[in-house]
Amino acid sequence: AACTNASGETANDAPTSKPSVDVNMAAADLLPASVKSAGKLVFASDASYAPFEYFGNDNTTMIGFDIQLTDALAEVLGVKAEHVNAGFDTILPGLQAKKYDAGVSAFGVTDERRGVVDFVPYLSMGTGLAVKKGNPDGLTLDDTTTLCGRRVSAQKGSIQGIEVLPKLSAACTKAGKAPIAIHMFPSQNEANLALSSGRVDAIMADSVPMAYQGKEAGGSFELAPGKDYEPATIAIALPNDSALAPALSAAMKVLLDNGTLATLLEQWDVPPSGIVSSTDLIR
Amino acid sequence: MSTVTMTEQEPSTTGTPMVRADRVRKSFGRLEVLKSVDLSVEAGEVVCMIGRSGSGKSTFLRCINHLERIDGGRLWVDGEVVGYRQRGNRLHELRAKEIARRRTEIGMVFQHFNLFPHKTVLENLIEAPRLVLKEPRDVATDRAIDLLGKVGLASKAKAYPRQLSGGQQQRVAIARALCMRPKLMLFDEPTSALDPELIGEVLDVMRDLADTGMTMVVVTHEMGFARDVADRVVFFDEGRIIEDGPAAQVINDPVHERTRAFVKAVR
Amino acid sequence: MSTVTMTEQEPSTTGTPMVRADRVRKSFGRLEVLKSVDLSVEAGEVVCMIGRSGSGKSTFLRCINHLERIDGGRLWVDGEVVGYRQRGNRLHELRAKEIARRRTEIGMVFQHFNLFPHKTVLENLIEAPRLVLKEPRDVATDRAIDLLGKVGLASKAKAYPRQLSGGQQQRVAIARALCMRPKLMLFDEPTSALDPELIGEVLDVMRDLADTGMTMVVVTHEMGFARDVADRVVFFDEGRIIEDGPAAQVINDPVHERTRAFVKAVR
Amino acid sequence: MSAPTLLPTESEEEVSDGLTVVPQRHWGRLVSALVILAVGVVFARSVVTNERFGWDVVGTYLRDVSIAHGLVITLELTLACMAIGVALGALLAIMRLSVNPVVRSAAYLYVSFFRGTPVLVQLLFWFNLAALYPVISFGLPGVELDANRLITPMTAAILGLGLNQAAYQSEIVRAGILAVDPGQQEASDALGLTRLQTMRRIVLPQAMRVIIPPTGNETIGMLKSTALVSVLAVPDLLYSAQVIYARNFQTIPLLIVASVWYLVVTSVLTVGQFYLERHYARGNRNLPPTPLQQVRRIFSTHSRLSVGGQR
Amino acid sequence: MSAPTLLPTESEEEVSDGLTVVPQRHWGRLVSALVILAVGVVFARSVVTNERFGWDVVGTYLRDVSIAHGLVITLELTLACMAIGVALGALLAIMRLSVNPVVRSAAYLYVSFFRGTPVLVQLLFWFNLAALYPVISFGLPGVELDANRLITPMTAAILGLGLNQAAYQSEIVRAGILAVDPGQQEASDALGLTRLQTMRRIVLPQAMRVIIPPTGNETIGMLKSTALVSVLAVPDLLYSAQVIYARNFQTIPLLIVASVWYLVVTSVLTVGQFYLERHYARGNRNLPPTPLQQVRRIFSTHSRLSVGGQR
Ligand SMILES: Nc1ncnc2c1ncn2[C@@H]1O[C@H](COP(=O)(O)OP(=O)(O)OP(=O)(O)O)[C@@H](O)[C@H]1O
Ligand SMILES: Nc1ncnc2c1ncn2[C@@H]1O[C@H](COP(=O)(O)OP(=O)(O)OP(=O)(O)O)[C@@H](O)[C@H]1O
Ligand SMILES: [Mg+2]
Ligand SMILES: [Mg+2]
Repeated sequence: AACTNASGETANDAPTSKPSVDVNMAAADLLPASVKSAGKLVFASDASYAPFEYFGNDNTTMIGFDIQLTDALAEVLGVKAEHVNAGFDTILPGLQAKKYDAGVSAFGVTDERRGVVDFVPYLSMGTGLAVKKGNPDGLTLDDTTTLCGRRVSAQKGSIQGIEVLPKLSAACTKAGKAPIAIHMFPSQNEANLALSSGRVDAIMADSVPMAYQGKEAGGSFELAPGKDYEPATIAIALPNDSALAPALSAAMKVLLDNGTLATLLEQWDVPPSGIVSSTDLIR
Repeated sequence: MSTVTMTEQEPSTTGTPMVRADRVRKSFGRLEVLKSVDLSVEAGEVVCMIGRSGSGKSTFLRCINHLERIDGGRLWVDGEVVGYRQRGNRLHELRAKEIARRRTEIGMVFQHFNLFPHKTVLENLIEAPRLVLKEPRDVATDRAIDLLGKVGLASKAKAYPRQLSGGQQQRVAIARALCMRPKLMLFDEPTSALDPELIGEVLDVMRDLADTGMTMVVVTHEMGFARDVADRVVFFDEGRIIEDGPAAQVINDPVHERTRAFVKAVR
Repeated sequence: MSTVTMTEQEPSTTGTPMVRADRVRKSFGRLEVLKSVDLSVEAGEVVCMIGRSGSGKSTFLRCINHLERIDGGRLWVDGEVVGYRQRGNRLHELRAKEIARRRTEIGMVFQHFNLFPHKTVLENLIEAPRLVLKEPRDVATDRAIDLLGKVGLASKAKAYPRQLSGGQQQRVAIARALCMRPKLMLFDEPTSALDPELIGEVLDVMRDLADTGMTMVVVTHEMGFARDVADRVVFFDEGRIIEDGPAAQVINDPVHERTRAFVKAVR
Repeated sequence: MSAPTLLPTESEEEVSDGLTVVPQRHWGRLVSALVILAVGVVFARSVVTNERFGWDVVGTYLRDVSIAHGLVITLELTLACMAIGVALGALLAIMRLSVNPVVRSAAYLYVSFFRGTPVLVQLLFWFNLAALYPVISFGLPGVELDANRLITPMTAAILGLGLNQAAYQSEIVRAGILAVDPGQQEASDALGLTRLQTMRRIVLPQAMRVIIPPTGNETIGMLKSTALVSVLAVPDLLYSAQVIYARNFQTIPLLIVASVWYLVVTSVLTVGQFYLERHYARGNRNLPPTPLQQVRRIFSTHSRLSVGGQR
Repeated sequence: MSAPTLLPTESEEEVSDGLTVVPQRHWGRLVSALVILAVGVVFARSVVTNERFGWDVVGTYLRDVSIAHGLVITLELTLACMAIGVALGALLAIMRLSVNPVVRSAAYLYVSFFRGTPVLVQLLFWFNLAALYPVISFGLPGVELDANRLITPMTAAILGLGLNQAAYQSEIVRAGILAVDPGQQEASDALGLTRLQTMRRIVLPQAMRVIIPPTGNETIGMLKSTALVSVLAVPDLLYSAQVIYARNFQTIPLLIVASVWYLVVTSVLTVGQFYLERHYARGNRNLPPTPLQQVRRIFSTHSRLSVGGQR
């Protein structure tokens, strides 16, 4: 099916145009009966993570990449998408409580988490490093040993906080250098504030939001030069053994195949390398 | 001070004593406060209780009103066993509600007045009639104002208790108890928290009340009052009544050694 | 009760009166409590103050101790102007510290005892000597125990005030004041919060204290005590002293109409 | 040479002894006032001129619609939760003084449990009740309630904060009841009032004087505690500010906006508390001074030496 | 037919009037006890058997190192902040009763400001002081302090929570001081004690009885409030649990772990508070009952009719 690409009049911070897609009956048939009869899917997101999910200028409508992606998914499946803002702490209990059908909040995939929830991956995203203006300490991800002995912050629950930084820190000690002091903040905002007040030397986070926020924050910090660090997989979270998983995977494949995903990525300034491969999707 | 004339007073059924105590015992923990109290007060009688501090006078008064529960012996008020309802020859223990109802028939005046400080004098007087006797506000108010006049405080209806002198407060306390139309009045050292100048006012009101035929049990050290007003004076000693007789005799010519020593000390 | 014999007492320098009041005035807001009080108390004298409630007796006593600041007139204690230090012919207002120091020379006994309930009797007695006079603990303790013996409470040193009877508490309060070795003792109705039986104990201690030559100003309604012990009785009326003379004369044969009415009411 | 006098003694009528009175000068007081004032001015200047505070942004957002909406939610929540807290707290306090040992221990367990666990956990518990008990039947056949329908985020917030508050409030009320003279209870008993009548008409009204100040503390605390409900995505005042700075990264100015509103509400509450205290102080000789009188007192330099004067 | 008797009247020595005493049966009490017990058992069973609570995970993490570390931080913070709060609060309360109008209003402003703004904002303010004032000079030439060096995250946490607590505490202490009989102040004055001596040795020790219960509330509140410092990336007990479940998504079991520890600490604190209250009640005729006595009282079914008995 032809996909109507949204017009190019993207506002630079908040693209509102919506790619429209057709219903894919094959995917829609995979939906469990309860969802079909309800005619909607409820997605929970923690709307404090621009540009993935955050509130628009009216402070009541959630916008962002994740939001538009799930809207498109729902359209493919022929149901309506309902978006609920939920604190990170309530998303997973909420899934178990059947308050929501799926959690969409740029969740990173780890093996440990697989034991608790099911994932439908849609993106692979690198890690970026934000530093103080002018990068006075010369930090770069090309040479991760520059981080040794530095104070680096990450968001609680981010892949960077729970996997990347501990690994890099271990490498530092192995190389006989001082370990990295990891400061984990509850949300990205406190981390940003801590960087601009000099509390920490760098923030390590997903490269995409980092670039976006650096731009928005009016240049109080900037991205360190160099390539992104090891990409990680981002996915939609479902309760264990959810009957929804096959339908969502199928719909995601439709969006990948018909180029909607690519359009969305472009619209939200996500580098092309972010596209997840079909093989990842199958997992 | 105006004189009090209580016209509402009707004499109780003759024959039954208003208060009868038969070997009443009461302990607090290991301390035996009342060892064996026997007493009989006829309707219309005024009995003064005197005795050393700690001899159990207040405790006995509180037992009459069922503010304390006795541990042994038996106590009747107006023919009914305090705390029980008699059906045939079984005594059924009363529930809190019924105990409260019985208390309404007994007026009590405390040493420290215990007026409700957040209510005006008038509100203090009509609170219980309205809540307990379910009287309409205007009926209660009318009687309250009448009684205030009789204790010489008609002008203080709107005042708060803390704005009154001790003697005035105690007179309000007496009026408050009378508002419930009790058949028996208990006074626990009603003048001992007052300055000597103010004592007279309260004693005058009590004297007038006695003249109306109200049955009264009064713990007091005012020998003058006892001599003038009391029909009988009883002397408490270590949880027993060891002397019981006409006021003049107990005060002027007591039989018991201890009574004699006590009466002398109090003047 | 053992008798009190205060051997520490030395007579003040003769000539200067211990207390002198010259047209002392004091108002609370718009209420003029002391209108013009004149009084002179010689060292070693015992003066009783009587008068109706609200006539200003307590207020005047508190002015002597500088617990209240006077609004007009002048007041001297032992030759020094209360609240000021004289240098040449200028009076410099005292700071809080110095006021506190001067107060240590005056003992005060309150109607409601005001013992420190969280301290034992002994701790009550040694608190001020230790904090204010900076006496070592054992010196203070020795004198405290000595004084407790003199007021007949040697056995109660370890008790807490609430474990004592009113009369015992008031005697502790007197001992506490004496621990500071004051040259002047002020008593504000020291027996009026006590039951008649307990009053005797306290009056006995005060009588013994008077016998040692202590200068005492006593507000009281105990006419017996005034007659026995006081050198002079003064009568307060509406913020003035309207009668001042030997005890027997003021009590038995007062000059002023109002005094006569008052003395009659108090018996 | 004659210094200004404080004592009227020195008026012409009575200079009998010819002494001049030299009043005490409060130099220390004057100096400390000046120092504090100077520090205050310097501080205020540095705050106002410091562009990092972003005063222009503060001005823009102070009357923003979503901030106003957040303020309304905060006020609603505070009102609802304090209402539950005060009512249930009083009930619990009365239960803890009951003669019935069952009632007494039930209240005790409630207080221990709710004081012992974090509010956040309680909030999450109520919000996600369905995760634990998908269907609420109260053990009754035929009753099947969907926990998710039953409990909206707002309900969960009110339940969580209110039930928790009740536990703290009960301790405050209990202390208040114990502070009322036992003679009041006796007098009521002697008049034949029932326990409940006594509590409601005699004891509680008098306990209020002791209960109100800590309750004021708790109310002001609650105002701020409502921010915890952001985990339930209920957009209260603080969370509304956070939503905005999550988009535009103007963290500090938006926090100032929230603080300004909190300060305003707190000030209003403090005034309300004052008049409530005054109401329950009726019948006392000395009513607490009104704000105007207080301001006058602050500016009065004449100190009363007597202690009585400070109360 | 003879029912069991409560009144010793019925002992053989005194059956003078041959009446049988029928004691009051507390049916309602018994039934309510059984109902509450049954509900409790059902609830406990449903909690223990509900696998959604993840009891195995709870067991694993209950003694986890980072949870233990978080607990230590929580305790340290609570201790430090309450110490600051109590000391500064007492000072502020005394200042508010001072005769010096400058001192009085300074204390008043402090309390208004700190009660009026959210702790979160205060915490962020202290933590990010450098964003506002990169260099602290106190206006003095030559003094140049790096705000970030001066204020570590832990310092910021202690400052923020402690200074805020002081404002609330001062109200509690003030109420306590006002509850002490003015006669105590007078007696001290008459003995020549200075204001400070009187406050320290006479008034405050007696005020403690009124101060301790709400302070217990505040301490337990503080224990939980320390969770706010997560915005400073200080890993207290709750935040440690959150960091773990943010990693492994085991939200409910980890919140239970945190709650269990909070409950344990709260229970210990409650016992401590009890003995503190008992200590400051010395000199009173009736000391509060010890826990053992309280347990006995809970199980005693014999009720005293007199009101005096309940106090
Ligand atoms: N609720 C109570 N608990 C324990 N002991 C009590 C209680 N009430 C009274 N007592 C004790 O019982 C004894 C008798 O007290 P009671 O008040 O009856 O004496 P009293 O004759 O009225 O003395 P007073 O003249 O001092 O009022 C005293 O030793 C008192 O301490
Ligand atoms: N701190 C105060 N503020 C306002 N008025 C006061 C104060 N202290 C006393 N008064 C008033 O001053 C008047 C005189 O009081 P004072 O206590 O000196 O009288 P008194 O002669 O001792 O009377 P009593 O015998 O009742 O103790 C009274 O009307 C009293 O209400
Ligand atoms: Mg008695
Ligand atoms: Mg007086």
